Amino acid sequence: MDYSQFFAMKQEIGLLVVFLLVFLYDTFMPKRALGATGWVAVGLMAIQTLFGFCPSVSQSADAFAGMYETNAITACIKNILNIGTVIVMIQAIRWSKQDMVVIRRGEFYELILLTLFGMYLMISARHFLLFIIGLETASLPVAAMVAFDKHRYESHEAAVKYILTAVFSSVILMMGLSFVYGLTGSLYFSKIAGAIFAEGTISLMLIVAVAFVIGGVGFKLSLVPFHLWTADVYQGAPTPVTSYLSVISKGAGAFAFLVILWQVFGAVYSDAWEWMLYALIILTITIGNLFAMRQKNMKRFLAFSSISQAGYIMLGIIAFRGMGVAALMYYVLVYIFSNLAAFGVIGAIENATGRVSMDDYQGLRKTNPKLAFTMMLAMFSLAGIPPFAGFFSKFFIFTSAISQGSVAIYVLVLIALINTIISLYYYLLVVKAMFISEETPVIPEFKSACSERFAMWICVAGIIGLGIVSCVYNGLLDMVSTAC
Amino acid sequence: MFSNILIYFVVIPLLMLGLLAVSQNMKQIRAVAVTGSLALLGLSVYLLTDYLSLRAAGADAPMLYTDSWSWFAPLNINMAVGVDGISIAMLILSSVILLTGSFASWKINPHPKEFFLWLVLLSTGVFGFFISIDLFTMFMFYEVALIPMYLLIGVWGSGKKNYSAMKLTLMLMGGSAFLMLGLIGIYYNGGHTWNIVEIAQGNLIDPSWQNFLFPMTFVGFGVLGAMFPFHTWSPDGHASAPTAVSMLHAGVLMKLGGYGCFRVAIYLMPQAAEELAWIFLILTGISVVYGAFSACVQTDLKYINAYSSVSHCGLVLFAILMLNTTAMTGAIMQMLSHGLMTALFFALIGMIYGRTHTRDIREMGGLMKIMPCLAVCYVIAGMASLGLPGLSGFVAEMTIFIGSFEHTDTFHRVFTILACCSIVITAVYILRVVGKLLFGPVYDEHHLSLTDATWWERTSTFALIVCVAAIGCFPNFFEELIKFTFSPQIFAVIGMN
Amino acid sequence: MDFTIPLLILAIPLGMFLLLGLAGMKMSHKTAGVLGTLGMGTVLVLSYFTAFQYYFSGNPEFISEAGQRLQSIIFNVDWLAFTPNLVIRLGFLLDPISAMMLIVIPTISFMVHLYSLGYMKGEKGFQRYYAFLSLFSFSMLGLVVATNIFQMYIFWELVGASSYLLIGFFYTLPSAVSASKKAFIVTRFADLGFLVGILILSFYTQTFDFITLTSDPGSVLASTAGATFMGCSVLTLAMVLIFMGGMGKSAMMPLHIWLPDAMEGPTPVSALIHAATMVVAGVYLVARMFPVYLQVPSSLEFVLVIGAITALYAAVVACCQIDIKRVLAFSTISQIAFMMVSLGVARPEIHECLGYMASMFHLFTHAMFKALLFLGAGALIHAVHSNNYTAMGGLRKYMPITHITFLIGCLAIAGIPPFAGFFSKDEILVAVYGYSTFWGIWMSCVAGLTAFYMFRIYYLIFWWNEPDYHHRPHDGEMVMSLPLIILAAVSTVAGFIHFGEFVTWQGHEYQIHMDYVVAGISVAIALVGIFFARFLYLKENDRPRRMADSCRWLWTAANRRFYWDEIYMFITHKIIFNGICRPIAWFDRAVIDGSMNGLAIVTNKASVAIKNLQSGRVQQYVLLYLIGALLLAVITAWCVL
Amino acid sequence: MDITLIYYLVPSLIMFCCGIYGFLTRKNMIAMLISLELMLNAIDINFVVFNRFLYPGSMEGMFFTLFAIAIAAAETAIAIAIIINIFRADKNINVEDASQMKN
Repeated sequence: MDYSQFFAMKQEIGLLVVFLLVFLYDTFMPKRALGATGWVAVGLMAIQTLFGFCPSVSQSADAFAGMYETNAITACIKNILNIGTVIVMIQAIRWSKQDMVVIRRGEFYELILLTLFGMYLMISARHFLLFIIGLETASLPVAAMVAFDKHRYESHEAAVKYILTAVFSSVILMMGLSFVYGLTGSLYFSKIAGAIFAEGTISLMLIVAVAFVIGGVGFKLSLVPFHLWTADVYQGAPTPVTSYLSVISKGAGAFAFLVILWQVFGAVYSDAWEWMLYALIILTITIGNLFAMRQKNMKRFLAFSSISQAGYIMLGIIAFRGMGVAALMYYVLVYIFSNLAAFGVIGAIENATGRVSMDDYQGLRKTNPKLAFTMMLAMFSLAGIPPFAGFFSKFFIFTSAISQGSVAIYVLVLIALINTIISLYYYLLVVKAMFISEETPVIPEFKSACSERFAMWICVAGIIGLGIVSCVYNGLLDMVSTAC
Repeated sequence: MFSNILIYFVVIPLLMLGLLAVSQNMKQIRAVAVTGSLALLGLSVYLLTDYLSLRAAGADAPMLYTDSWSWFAPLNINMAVGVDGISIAMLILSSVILLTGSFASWKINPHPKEFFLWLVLLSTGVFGFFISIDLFTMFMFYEVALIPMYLLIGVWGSGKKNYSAMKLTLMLMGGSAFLMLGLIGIYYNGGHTWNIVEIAQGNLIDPSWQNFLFPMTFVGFGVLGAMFPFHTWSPDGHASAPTAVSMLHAGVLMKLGGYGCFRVAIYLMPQAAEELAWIFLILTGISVVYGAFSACVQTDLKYINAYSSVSHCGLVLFAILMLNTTAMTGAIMQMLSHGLMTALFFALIGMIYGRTHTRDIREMGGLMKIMPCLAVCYVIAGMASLGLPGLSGFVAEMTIFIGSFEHTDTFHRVFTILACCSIVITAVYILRVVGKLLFGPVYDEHHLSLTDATWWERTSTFALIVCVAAIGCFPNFFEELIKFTFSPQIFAVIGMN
Repeated sequence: MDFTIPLLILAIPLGMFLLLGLAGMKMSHKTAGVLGTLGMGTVLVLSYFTAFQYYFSGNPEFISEAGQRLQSIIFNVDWLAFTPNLVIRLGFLLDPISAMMLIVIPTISFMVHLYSLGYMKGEKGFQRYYAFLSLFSFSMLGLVVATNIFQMYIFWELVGASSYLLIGFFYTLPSAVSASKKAFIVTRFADLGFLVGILILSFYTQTFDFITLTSDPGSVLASTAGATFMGCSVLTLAMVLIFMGGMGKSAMMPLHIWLPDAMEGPTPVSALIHAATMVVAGVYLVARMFPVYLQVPSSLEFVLVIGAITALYAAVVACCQIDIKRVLAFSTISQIAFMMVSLGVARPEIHECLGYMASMFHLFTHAMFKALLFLGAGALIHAVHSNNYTAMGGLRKYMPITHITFLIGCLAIAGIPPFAGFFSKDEILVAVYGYSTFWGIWMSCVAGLTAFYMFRIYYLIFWWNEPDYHHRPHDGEMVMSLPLIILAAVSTVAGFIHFGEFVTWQGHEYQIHMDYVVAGISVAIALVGIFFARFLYLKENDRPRRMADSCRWLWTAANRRFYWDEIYMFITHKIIFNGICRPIAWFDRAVIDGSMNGLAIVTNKASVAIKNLQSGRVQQYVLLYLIGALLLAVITAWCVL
Repeated sequence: MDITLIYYLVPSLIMFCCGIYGFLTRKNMIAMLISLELMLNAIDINFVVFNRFLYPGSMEGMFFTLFAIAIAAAETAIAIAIIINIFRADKNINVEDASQMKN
């Protein structure tokens, strides 16, 4: 075996190094130095992020007889996830200093890095075995992370719900894969695609397989009706975990979904899964919105909001081709910043006062104007209001979807657009509570931790800058179109 | 980039935003607001004179001062600017109303700083919209202008402001949902460009697609233009909004609707406009009469004015749909005229409300005796609204009627006559208000101690009155301004007569 | 002719309006009044000069070598161009009728300015009053010198607005406010017709210009031949609609209801606007467009019928009013109807359009004596502080000047020679008899009624029985009496003007011939009316009451103006307000807005309805997951396979 | 009698359905885990059988099965840990009771 092919996996190796360093630091450093674990992890991860931007990283390469593939696109999506992870880790620093958490602080960072590693594999896998390994690596540690707040019952309940549904969904996914294997005799994406293409006709078994695979991966993306775990888990999990789940694992899932659907089942797009996806998108956006309308718990609220956002991300999958991929990546990037800004505020308030209900946010402007402002920017960005980045990402994802040109896609986009009205409604509810409500503020004035503010500044900069500074999207689109 | 004069229409508001953000007290805030809006007004007036001299010197491009800076190059999105006479008229309107609005909110309370921040953000959107000739930036600025509305009404409004603010925002966003689809459709079916001039000159959109995209964009902008049956945000929204916001919203923002309908829906898709105009003619014709009738029985001053706006803005869209030069010229005039006089109305209503703390005409009376200056201004505004010659409403309405009647189709003519009826109904509700509110005996003894207008209020109202009268007395000036937009060459290019 | 003086004629009142309107508050009453009056005096001189130039200078601009008076445009500037052809121009047209109006309007206006110095002394808003008077004078002058129909429409609206402002001058009185509102809205409604008429006419003729329209109507109107709009011939439709505008301004039935109420304004205003000048704008309009009307005889028939009915109706109502200003108002309506009838019967083949000349003649004389009567009534009201004749009686002893001048006015309107009204009315009757005997007799009866109701109030005011006066009534001060005397003098001699020399259709000189039969009949009828009035009202007695009792229903109906106001109330309040506006407002809130709110409610309901999907039980989650995946597969399979 | 593909697939399918049934109906979380194992094993059988009968040339299915077994073990380990956690907190591992967060 040629071990040099490991060098194709530059980012994975980098991440493993980071993981090992954090692990060693956590294990062997004296106790007084452990206070800096979080910052060490953040620093190392930041280096890893920067490393991802080295030109050599984005060179195309494959390894293990094509089971693993890296190219500019995968490198880029991994970079996007890195950025998000850094922000999540910064946000987690304050939380990880809590008494109940502090003894297991190191583990948290290690688990995050591990799941990220799994996501790397999901993204780069071109063989279902590697994909499953990546998927499980990405989702099993999350269960432990969800259960991290041992002192809160919700955390346990969320973990149970998560692990049971996660395992069930991977069972469904693997069942689907076994059908695929039975039909095509291979687990390589390219070979499966070739076999399906060669087959020409479509069989019931293939349809079931496709549905199961969509279900299995859709679980990660929390597409309706595979989304039901989302709200409970988001609510129960510690806030940094929730934010991690809502952006990073969703982003990775979305990209993996795109790769699988197009590279494996591309041949049966219009036969098998185009309409499935249409139905899922409509359901996801609508049901996510309808549930989000009523939520009072901010984390649960953002859970449903993230469900409907996943629906918009899916529009990028339908578009596929250069524009769709770029729009999807851009959407994920913007979504990371917007959602993390929101979670940053939620986390800051939760850490300071323990309150997560929207009713408690009444009059936040009076006591904590900066937090309220950040939250408002996040909400506007999520709702797609210019000049914030969310507007651009929504616009581009719709534009890329419509590039397909069929009447059905116009209808689909129209439904999605009408749903933005509902989503605007509930995002504005938050703004209303913070800015307009005249009740006495519940949350007293407090100073958020330096780490929290730092993370929020990054997010605000992203929200404002990512859209107006066009080079981000232009660069993505250029990169995608040269890579494709 | 900064060598183009137009970009300053966005730069100045942005500067104002920055300065407002660092200003410490009311004095500085006012100074920034007034200086900034004066600068904008000066800029737009300069632009006007310069534009006219350029035209006189023989510049014959449809848009002048055009410039384009690449933004999202792969999607062919540019920050493209350019103006013709209509845009300039709208720019002047916006800056006048921003200025007078600043004066009208001289004593805004609470949070003056934030109020002006949002107000200026809103006007950034407005100015940006009017200078853009790129559909994407146009749409972006359009939405920038919409959202501050929510907070402005929600925080500084009155009455059932939560409900109104939410309704207004959601309905307008609903409109922009259709609009966004329409614009993206135009991009794909109009030669993969967002540039209005290019699309219009090439008439690039396939007719069968036009039939689909025209209603999308027209309805999208029509919601903001208060087209029946999508007008219901207007009464509630205006009733709840603070003075300056009502002024800007009715005076300028609703014009975005009319302007957009013209600039996007009709300019780019003339064939569909010809084919489908009748549907929207019915709707806007209904708007005109229906709004006027509704206004007759309202008791809240702002509701009366909001319904009157429905009627007047309906006339704008109505005229645009007639697809001929005269009617469209009238539509532009009506936009200006309505913008100014409705801003005047809302300013006065705000001032009266600030004193009497009621807007119910049944609870007021004889204000002419108490606050003669405001009352006289109100009468003038009313006269402008009901189309008294010498004030702006008359020239606009007459141009519209004459232009609409040029259409030889009986259907169009019957609707024109129907629209003409609005002048009578307008007279009814205006005189009803004037009679109840200003004339007659003083209704409430407590009102006797109220004071007349202060200097900033006078500045605000007089400036608007001067503009209203100027348009009303010297309408020919418009012909010069608008001539080129509707010149035969352009109409030939976009397929209109 | 140089344009300076005509321009000044328009500019001075406008400038005065702006001056008094903006700076009036800073002036004393006296300054404002004197300024206004002086301004009007200047206008008076200038317009007399202009009219003199027009009629007597022999300038080829104004009169052809054949002696035909020409239409001459002094200046004409583009104001608003709709299309290359349809341009609103603001200009100054001199022709026989506008020159005549240039005499009438400044004369009356100046008299009223002068008179008001005394009448309005000490009123709050004195400066405003003079500002409005100036505005009105400006608008009215602009109307009569209009070179095109749209200029006329512009000033038409402006006189409406100034009339609104002046009627509502006492704005604290609810009756004045509602009267002004009514006046504006009713005339506005009529103007709608005018406007639509203009739209139709201008579309087919592609011009607004009076000269183009009237100099050769046959060819200009050729394009309308056979054209129909919604089933009517467009030309008839247009002319009737334009006449509708005139009906509104000139208070023809059924749009007359605003004029009696307009008497709520200050009396000098009634004299100026609602007797002498503005209300004849309708007549003036028809006269202006007369050549076009001639192309559509049916529309002239319409004018005739409306005029005749109005004349009789107003005369009957005038007999039963208590308020002397109302009597005068109905008398005005009736007299204007005379002018309309006269225009309606004017045909080239009947005495070379005698009706046209007669109508203008009557307009002229009527302006003088009706202004006189109103100003006289003003003096009376000023003296006894009441509008009702019941508060008057025997005033001849206290107010000799008023008495004499009022009597002259009454004789003039009754058509007794040698007073002005006799001549003009006689011409009208000649014209009407020339057209149709039926309408001739009809109008003669109306003339008799005129004499009766005028002398009815004359006797009731100056004779009858003397009530208890709190203060001894007396004549007004000099500024009030002077206009009365001047106008009385004019009313006495104006009939002897050879009107046919100056104002005729097409400007050819026309020699007035007295038709002694007609004159005799009308004088006789008038005398009968006068003596009947004398018989009833000279001294206090119960004959009037008994007469009224004998046909009570008629008397009540006439007193209530044949219930026109009630009918209008019913239409506007019950039908339009409650039947249209309220339902629409309700519909808007309940249905349109309701459906928007409904969308929100439905969304909310849906949100609540599906909340149990998220039951919190993990096994249900998984079940739904499974069902979802299987459904996807099954539905796709069913569709694809 | 030949033992063909179907003789393996049917039991595997039955196992899978039993697993689903058990997962959906058992209230004890441990029992649910066992059901999950059943399903996983059914998948393993599928892979092995497909490899053995249809594509004997390569060993992809076999490898996948090996990995799947390992993954199943990891899953079970984590799940058990969490269940122990919840037992500590609540003294109860009835899945019906873990439904406080809803709607």
